[in-house]
Amino acid sequence: MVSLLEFETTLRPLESELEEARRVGGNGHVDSAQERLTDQLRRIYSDLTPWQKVQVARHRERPYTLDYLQWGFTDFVELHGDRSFAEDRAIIGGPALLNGRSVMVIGHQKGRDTRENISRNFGMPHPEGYRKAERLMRQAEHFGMPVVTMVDTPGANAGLSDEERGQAEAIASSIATMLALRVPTVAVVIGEGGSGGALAIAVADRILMLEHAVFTVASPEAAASILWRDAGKASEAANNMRITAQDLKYFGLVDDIIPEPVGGAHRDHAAAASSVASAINSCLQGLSELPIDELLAARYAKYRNIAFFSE
Amino acid sequence: MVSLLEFETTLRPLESELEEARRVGGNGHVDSAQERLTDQLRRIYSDLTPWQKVQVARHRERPYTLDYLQWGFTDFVELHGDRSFAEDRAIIGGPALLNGRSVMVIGHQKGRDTRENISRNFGMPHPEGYRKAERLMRQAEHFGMPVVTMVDTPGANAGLSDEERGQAEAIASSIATMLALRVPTVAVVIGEGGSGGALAIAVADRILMLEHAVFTVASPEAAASILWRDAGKASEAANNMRITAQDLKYFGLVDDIIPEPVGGAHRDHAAAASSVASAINSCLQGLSELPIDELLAARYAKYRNIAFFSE
Amino acid sequence: MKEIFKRHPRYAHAPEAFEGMPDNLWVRCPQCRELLYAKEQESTLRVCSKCKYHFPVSAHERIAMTVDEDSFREYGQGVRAADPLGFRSPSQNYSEKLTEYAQEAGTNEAFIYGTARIEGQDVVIGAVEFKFCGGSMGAAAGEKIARAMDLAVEKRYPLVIFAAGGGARMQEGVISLMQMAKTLAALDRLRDAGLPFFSVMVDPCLGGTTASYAMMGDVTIAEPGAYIGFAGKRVIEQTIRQKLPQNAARAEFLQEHGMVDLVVPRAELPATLGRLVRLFVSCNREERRPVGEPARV
Amino acid sequence: MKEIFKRHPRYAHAPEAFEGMPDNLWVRCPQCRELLYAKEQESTLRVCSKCKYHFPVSAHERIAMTVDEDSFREYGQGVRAADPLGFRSPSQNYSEKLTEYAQEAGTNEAFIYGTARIEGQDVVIGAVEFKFCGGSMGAAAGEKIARAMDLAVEKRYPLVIFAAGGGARMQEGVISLMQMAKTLAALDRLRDAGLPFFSVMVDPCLGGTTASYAMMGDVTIAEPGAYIGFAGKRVIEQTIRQKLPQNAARAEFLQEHGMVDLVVPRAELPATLGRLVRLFVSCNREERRPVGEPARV
Ligand SMILES: [Zn+2]
Ligand SMILES: [Zn+2]
Repeated sequence: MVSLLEFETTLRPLESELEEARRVGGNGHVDSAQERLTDQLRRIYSDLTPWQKVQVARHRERPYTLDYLQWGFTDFVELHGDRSFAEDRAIIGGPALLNGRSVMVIGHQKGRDTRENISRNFGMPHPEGYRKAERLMRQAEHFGMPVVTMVDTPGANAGLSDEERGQAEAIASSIATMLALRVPTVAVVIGEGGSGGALAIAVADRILMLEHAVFTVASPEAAASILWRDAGKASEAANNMRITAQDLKYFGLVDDIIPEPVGGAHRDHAAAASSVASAINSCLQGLSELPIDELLAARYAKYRNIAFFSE
Repeated sequence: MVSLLEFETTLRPLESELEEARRVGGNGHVDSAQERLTDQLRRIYSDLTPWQKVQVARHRERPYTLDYLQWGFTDFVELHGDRSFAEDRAIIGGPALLNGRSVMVIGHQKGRDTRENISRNFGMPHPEGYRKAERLMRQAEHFGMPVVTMVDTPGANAGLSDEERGQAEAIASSIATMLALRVPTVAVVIGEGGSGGALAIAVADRILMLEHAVFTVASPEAAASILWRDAGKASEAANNMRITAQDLKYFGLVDDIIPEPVGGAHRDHAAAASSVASAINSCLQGLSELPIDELLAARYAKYRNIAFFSE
Repeated sequence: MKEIFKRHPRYAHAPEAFEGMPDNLWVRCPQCRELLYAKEQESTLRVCSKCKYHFPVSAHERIAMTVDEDSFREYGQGVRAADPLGFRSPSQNYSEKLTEYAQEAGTNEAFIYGTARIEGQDVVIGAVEFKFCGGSMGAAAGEKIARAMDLAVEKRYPLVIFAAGGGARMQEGVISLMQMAKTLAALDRLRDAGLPFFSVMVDPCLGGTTASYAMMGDVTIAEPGAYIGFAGKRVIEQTIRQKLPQNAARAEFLQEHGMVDLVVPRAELPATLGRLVRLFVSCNREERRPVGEPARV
Repeated sequence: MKEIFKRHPRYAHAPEAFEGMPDNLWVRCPQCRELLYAKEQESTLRVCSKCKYHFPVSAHERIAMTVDEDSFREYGQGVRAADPLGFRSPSQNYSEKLTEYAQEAGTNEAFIYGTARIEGQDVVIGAVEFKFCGGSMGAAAGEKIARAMDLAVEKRYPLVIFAAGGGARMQEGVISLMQMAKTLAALDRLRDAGLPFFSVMVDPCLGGTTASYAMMGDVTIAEPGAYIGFAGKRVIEQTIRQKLPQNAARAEFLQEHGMVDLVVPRAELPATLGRLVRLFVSCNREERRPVGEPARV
């Protein structure tokens, strides 16, 4: 059983019933208990508030980039390092096969436990992480591999040493490089899309978002402390900031929403990965048919025309 | 008066004579004393041993890159930094005008006194120096500016932190970038061309060398300690290693030798800079007439064909 | 106005400077505490004559201080922010706030731009107006920055931008965030056209501003003492759990760390930009790069 | 042989390993001091079964351990060093030394190359022979490395090189130094052709080798424990005036510092290279880059 979030407490009795049915035996009992549980899950997840989505997107059993690579791709070879300062384990990347096609996969990577989280800095990259990403993008371009990115970070790391090594420059350069890549690009927001640190690898020909993923200009906690003057008002901030896949699709900032398994991607990594892989694959099929100059013109127009102003 | 090297001691009485003549007055006396001094200088400098040339090339009053920029170019704007880690003052660079044409000048820079030498690390770059050089080369290429480099280093710095930040990668990448630049390139060895740390910015369409500059695969001291088993045998090593401009011209590794003022470039910075500037200018005039693809093909052939082997 | 600074205590000394004690003959330097004669502030370009502290100046003032007299022609004044999210918080109603910002700043948005001449040479020049919502890059500001780039391409002029502000405007959510991508997309066209971009970063220059177009200048310039970085001082202090040294993430620190080409005092900026324009334009770059070729930014 | 190691005391443990105690049944592991049964050395690919120390192996052995059985066809065996400088020092007469090196190494130069197959896929593969003058890149070795690159371009095969040695061969002066430029010029053509270069760095890999083609692999691979860097251990110790830690500039250190993609034990190398070739070849890159366009290395 996965760990329950606070708004899932109504599942607990149903889980107990299912366990009891399994203990007692009898397929009929098990099936109907399972069905009640699934129904309740479906009910809860069909009506999540933005703040609840934030919690799902941050769920510690949610699939991360490496899980999607394991279940949705084959032959992944992880490449390491920025070739100038360090290996950053908060961003991973390397070539892999997707339906027999070589693609370059680059994604934020959180840790599953405390030790791994420390080594991966909770998925918050340093400048060298973005420089590795940029290196791999250029490599993909050189070899004609499409680039697939997976976005899942609370944000770029914000320490003094990050300033010393040019966090801002690294992010800006990664965005600029990705916008100009002469290969098709697909980004999938799989969890938290946290501000510039997420955008650094998200400016693709197609931006997809998992059903319960979020994308924020600032974390709800930060927004609450600034605009609500109270970091505890994160849920209010989240509900006002239009951070869900559904909101962003409405604003045209996201191209498509990938449905999650009932009860969220963390309840079935394999099924989530299979949906993600097939969504990426169909995007790439479409994008690969375009001549590269048309693709680049369309990408330019997509980003140049993000505009909500009066004149 | 500049400081005298050990093989210049015969100048001392002539210098005294000249001083005396000046004190006493009388143009005839001064002129003839000056003439005797100049004759002696010419005699000494027309027959320097390789080891003596090493000493001239390392003379602490020898003109450095900034001196050539001051006397041979105008409107130099020094640009700084590798955009990822640090500013390295052992390599300087930026655009300047040469005969009304914008060129990108990049060169090793030694310090004139102890304090400056510490800040410039005695002209021994760290990886970030080569990365700055590479950044400026790409900028020059983008804006169609020819690249002019000035080579004058004992070698790249060899500390553990240089290994951590990829000294080898930085040098290799600088060479590879310079070889592929789609603008004309001219390198001038103005002092010491020390091994890979010099080559990093020396692989130009034309390599020029000042008359008394040297270019070594390893410092004479290092070669002596390895091959002669005695670091004190540096002069023997230097005399065997074919490190002078004249030797390298003979082997076709250097395209042209720029004559120095009588008694060496350190005796007249302005005259040395004027010779260097006009040599560079005439190289660039020739190179600019070639279509860029021919230029690149010729550059490729130049380096691909450096070959002394039997078959 | 006050509100912004309450929310951004890292600029705690700024209000005094901004307000300039209008009814008074004297202005106090927030860095060295010297009392400066207010009437002299204009002739000193609002630089403290004692410690060289660079007082904040408005976007219009900056441009006026930099370009040839009366050469600035403003473009795009009609572009104004909308309120795409219908944003409300206890402290504000965004659409009403916008009117306030415009009144305080004297501009319609957080960015102004146009054509001008520097030492007789044509340029497109723009500047972030910090008084307009902290110089943040809402969709209207982002559009104006992108249009400044488009205008430079159209006229084939070099581009100069005074970059400042923290980047994201929270009240416009991810639409604001995406202006980072939008300005970089527009900047790529400028690169394709072989035109130089001189980015002048002034205090404070942060977040979505530095992490997009500001750091991608062909030449990056900073005003002395300007705080320039990805994260604000307070955010870094929270991350590293200690006080930042006074010089951390200031212009000179950034130059030491390889991010900034030049730290140029306000008074020397016209000459420096004039020389740079001459150097980068006189090279008469032929357009060798095929349209659509990847930019090497 | 001994002489080389006297001159390079940083490889002090190597002679024992190289000589392999030919008349003896046992070999001592220089890292953990374990006695290993000599006959098993081949089946363990000369890796210590206790501490996984990777013993040095010859260039021919390396290739044989990596490629499909009997698939290697050597090229360019006739290329031999000349003595351009007529180099003499008290310790050696270079032209005579060359004959000695060839006898000791069993190769005509410090590099061998040819075509082979890895997991059924065609490649050009080469390896530095450390026993030949410390694997240094004289003009003949440089020529052979460049020819390996040319051959890969001609056949349109991926390129694999086992890189080692200190780079410069002092007895050939600047001609040797210039092989750095020569191999990188040849490598640029491989890039233009869109073919991948997998660089496998083995102990020791230094100086002109790392500072030229070895670090420019599209994928850089290192053998566990290999010393890889610009400067040798002794040189660094002289510069920093202290002892280096044991792991400094070893493969794993280099990976931590972002220089190496993969640290791969000898036994896993064929599978890793096989997979990489599949990934980089199956993408069926069209040649989009016009001939002569700059490489972005
Ligand atoms: Zn003051
Ligand atoms: Zn062992």
